[in-house]
Amino acid sequence: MNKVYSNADEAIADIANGMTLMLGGFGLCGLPENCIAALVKKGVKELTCISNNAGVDDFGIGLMLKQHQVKKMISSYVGENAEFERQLLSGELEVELIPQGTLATRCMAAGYGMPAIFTPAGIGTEVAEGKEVRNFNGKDYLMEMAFDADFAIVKAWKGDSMGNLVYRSTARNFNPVMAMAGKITIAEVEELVEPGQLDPDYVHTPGIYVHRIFQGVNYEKRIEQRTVRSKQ
Amino acid sequence: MNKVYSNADEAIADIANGMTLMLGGFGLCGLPENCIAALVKKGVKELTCISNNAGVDDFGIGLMLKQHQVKKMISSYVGENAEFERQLLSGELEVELIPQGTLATRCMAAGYGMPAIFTPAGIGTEVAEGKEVRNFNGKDYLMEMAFDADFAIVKAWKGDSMGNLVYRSTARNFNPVMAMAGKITIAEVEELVEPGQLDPDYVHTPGIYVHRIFQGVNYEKRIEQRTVRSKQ
Amino acid sequence: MLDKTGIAKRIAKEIKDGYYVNLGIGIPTLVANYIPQSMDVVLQSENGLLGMGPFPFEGEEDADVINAGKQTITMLPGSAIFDSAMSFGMIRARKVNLTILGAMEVSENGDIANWKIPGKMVKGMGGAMDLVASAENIIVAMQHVNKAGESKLLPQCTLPLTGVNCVKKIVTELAVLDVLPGGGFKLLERAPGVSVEEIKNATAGKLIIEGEIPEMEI
Amino acid sequence: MLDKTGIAKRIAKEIKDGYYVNLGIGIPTLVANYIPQSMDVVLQSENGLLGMGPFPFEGEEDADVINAGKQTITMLPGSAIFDSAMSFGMIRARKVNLTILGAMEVSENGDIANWKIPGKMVKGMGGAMDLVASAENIIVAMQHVNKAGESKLLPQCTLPLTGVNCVKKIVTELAVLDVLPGGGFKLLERAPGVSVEEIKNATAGKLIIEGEIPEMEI
Repeated sequence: MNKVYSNADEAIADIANGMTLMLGGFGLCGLPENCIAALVKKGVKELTCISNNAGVDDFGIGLMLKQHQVKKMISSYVGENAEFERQLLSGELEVELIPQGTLATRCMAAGYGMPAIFTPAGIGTEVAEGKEVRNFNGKDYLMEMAFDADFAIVKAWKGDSMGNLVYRSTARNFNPVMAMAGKITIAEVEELVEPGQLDPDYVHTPGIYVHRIFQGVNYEKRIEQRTVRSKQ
Repeated sequence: MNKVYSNADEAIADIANGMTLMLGGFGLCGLPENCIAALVKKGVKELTCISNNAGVDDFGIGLMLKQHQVKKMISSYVGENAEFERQLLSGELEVELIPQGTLATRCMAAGYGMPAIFTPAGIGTEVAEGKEVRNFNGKDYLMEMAFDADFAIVKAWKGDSMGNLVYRSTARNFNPVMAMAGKITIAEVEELVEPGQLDPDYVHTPGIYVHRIFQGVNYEKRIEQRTVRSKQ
Repeated sequence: MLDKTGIAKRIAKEIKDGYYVNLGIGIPTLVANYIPQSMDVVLQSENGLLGMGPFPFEGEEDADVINAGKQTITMLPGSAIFDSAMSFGMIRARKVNLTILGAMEVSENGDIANWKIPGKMVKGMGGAMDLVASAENIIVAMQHVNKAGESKLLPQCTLPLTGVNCVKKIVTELAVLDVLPGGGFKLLERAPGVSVEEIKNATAGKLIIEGEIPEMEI
Repeated sequence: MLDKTGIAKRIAKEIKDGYYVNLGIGIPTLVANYIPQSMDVVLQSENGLLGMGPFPFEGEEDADVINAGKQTITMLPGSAIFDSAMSFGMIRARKVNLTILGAMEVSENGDIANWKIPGKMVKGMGGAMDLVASAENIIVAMQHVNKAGESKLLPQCTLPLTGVNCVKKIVTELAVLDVLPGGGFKLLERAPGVSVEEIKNATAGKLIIEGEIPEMEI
């Protein structure tokens, strides 16, 4: 069981044109920066990307959009990226916008082996078009299908060589549910440790879900909206 | 927001005859011992109990069975309790046996606001009788409904006064999924601490799910199958 | 007439001790500043946090600690972090007591539109559809009329919907209104110095006025 | 003929490096003792643990650390604890590579019965129905015949089913057999000293014998 890779290039080497990828992160927080950089470098194309956001123009998935590597985005909110909007309006980019909770739960469904889930999100809206509606106890729910992704690419704070992961603060976000959901899951971590160094009670993603892991480098961890108060 | 109760008697005071309770634990591990003792003392009857097991003759839910407080058990495995078997065969006790994963996932469904889930467990068996079968990608699944429990009663290792809970080792088991699932959730803990003393990254059950919490006393933590190896 | 702060202050009065509250982006975010210190209120941020605190002091920002608006924030004692699935799980299971969010339009039967202007703005719904589909108690914070001077309280929404039959209460710069279960905006309070007539003129949907309408206290 | 230890040893040979394995109660539990030290194999216990280790030394038992058989155990470095929903989530999502469990009956189309004897034994299915419904790779460890001398490898199960069309391989005291996708028990290996004739006599379901049947190596 050797899950440890030396870097992002190695870990993503077999990601091919046309594949479906899940990418963890919320905004620019908890992004798999190293893997995104490696995907840009590799120049793999025609990707379908499932990720809550589409990055900004010069960071995150925005970097892949700029290189026209993305055929389709499945996201809940994409409002921070001008290049994205341009590609969308020009028809270069296909976009499926879905509710954030639906996005998260369709990942979880995949990780939990559940083919579909029910959610009221989107009932009565264009999100419901073409989907099965079902009433339970007087309330309507949409049946939403589990995602099917070739690779899930996540970022964790710490991980061990068996693939166990621990996230830090709100950089957790979509990472654990995507980590469970990939046919192959790649995790990049700020600190790679030996088995036994993570407390089993506080592992967020058990190693069984993680196929490849590597110690990331040069994390920028960019802040999207720096908001502060002054000391009084 | 005062969630802190002084003891089990207070925390369960309004549990009434005929109610449906979820009780955490796996075998005798991670059992809400204090609440069970208080329920026995209170003598509340006609209960429906959702719990993976039914305890043993003189511990756990077995104590409630002995007092004929349970009308119906919903469990996955009840093989350790002679009194249970007697009541079942004599017709005094109604029993619904369901797969363990189905039990856990029906709890989670309730906690996640999902009215139903799909699982292949039980397809082609008597568990499937009367249930909707649905085929996804060539595989059959049963539609199983979220549980609806008046109270969930769980045991954690540590908790704070805001209801945040941390479990220890395999005493976690069903406790977190049940904690999410009760209309009212009561948590007993080995150690009750102040807000800020639990690391937010390692809270297993966020306080929003927990309505009442108290510091338990005199934990017996009985071992069901003591198995050891000798030092060589 | 109220400014944004006034709207936030008035909404803060709807919050009860012990509430778990989700605040949307914009005016709703301001509400946090006016929750009485004496109350135990926990703010949920749908990116995975309960116990959101104020912005950090300068120099203390942490890129890993943000809210759903991607702003740097702090966490209060007793916070808990969780993943996105659990976050929307607790929303869907109605563990969050109150949701406050902005809107472009609200209809007299409680429909809300706030995520898309066809051909113009396509940012996405984020968590709004989940929130409005599940929350028991939804208050909309918005301007009564849009920049073109058209009412945002309509018989029917004209923009793509975010959710149906879900808004319970609206607080604008002019008024506080309930959306009645049977339909219609029931006028509850006038903003200081605003007449019932002004509110009538600014409301395109069915406005229900019964008896004397008090001026709101902030 | 094999004893229980022999059956466990033979099954251990089916385990590959890097496997995540769920071991049922009884003979399957013994399999853990015969996994080569050189292999990285992680044992899953469905009560919520990956990385199950051997029984604790006397005096070191911890009531909070048990396996699905409620036995006190230890955890190896790199273990992870999770709740019951996630445990069966990873089983359902086929992250567990191999499931080894006991049976009362197996049919020639791979049905298995191991949880109930009507009117006699009603202990419940525990996690068995989840495991057999989801696992890609299921090996049954059992005696070839029951205490009454009747075959447990049948054309059809007579007891209430645990799962259908799921068993891939069976290891008994007499033989190793594959359950073919089209139905039938294909004899792969004989236990030391056991003749094909003995296996034939002990197998009520359709037995497929092709060519020379080797004696198993343990």
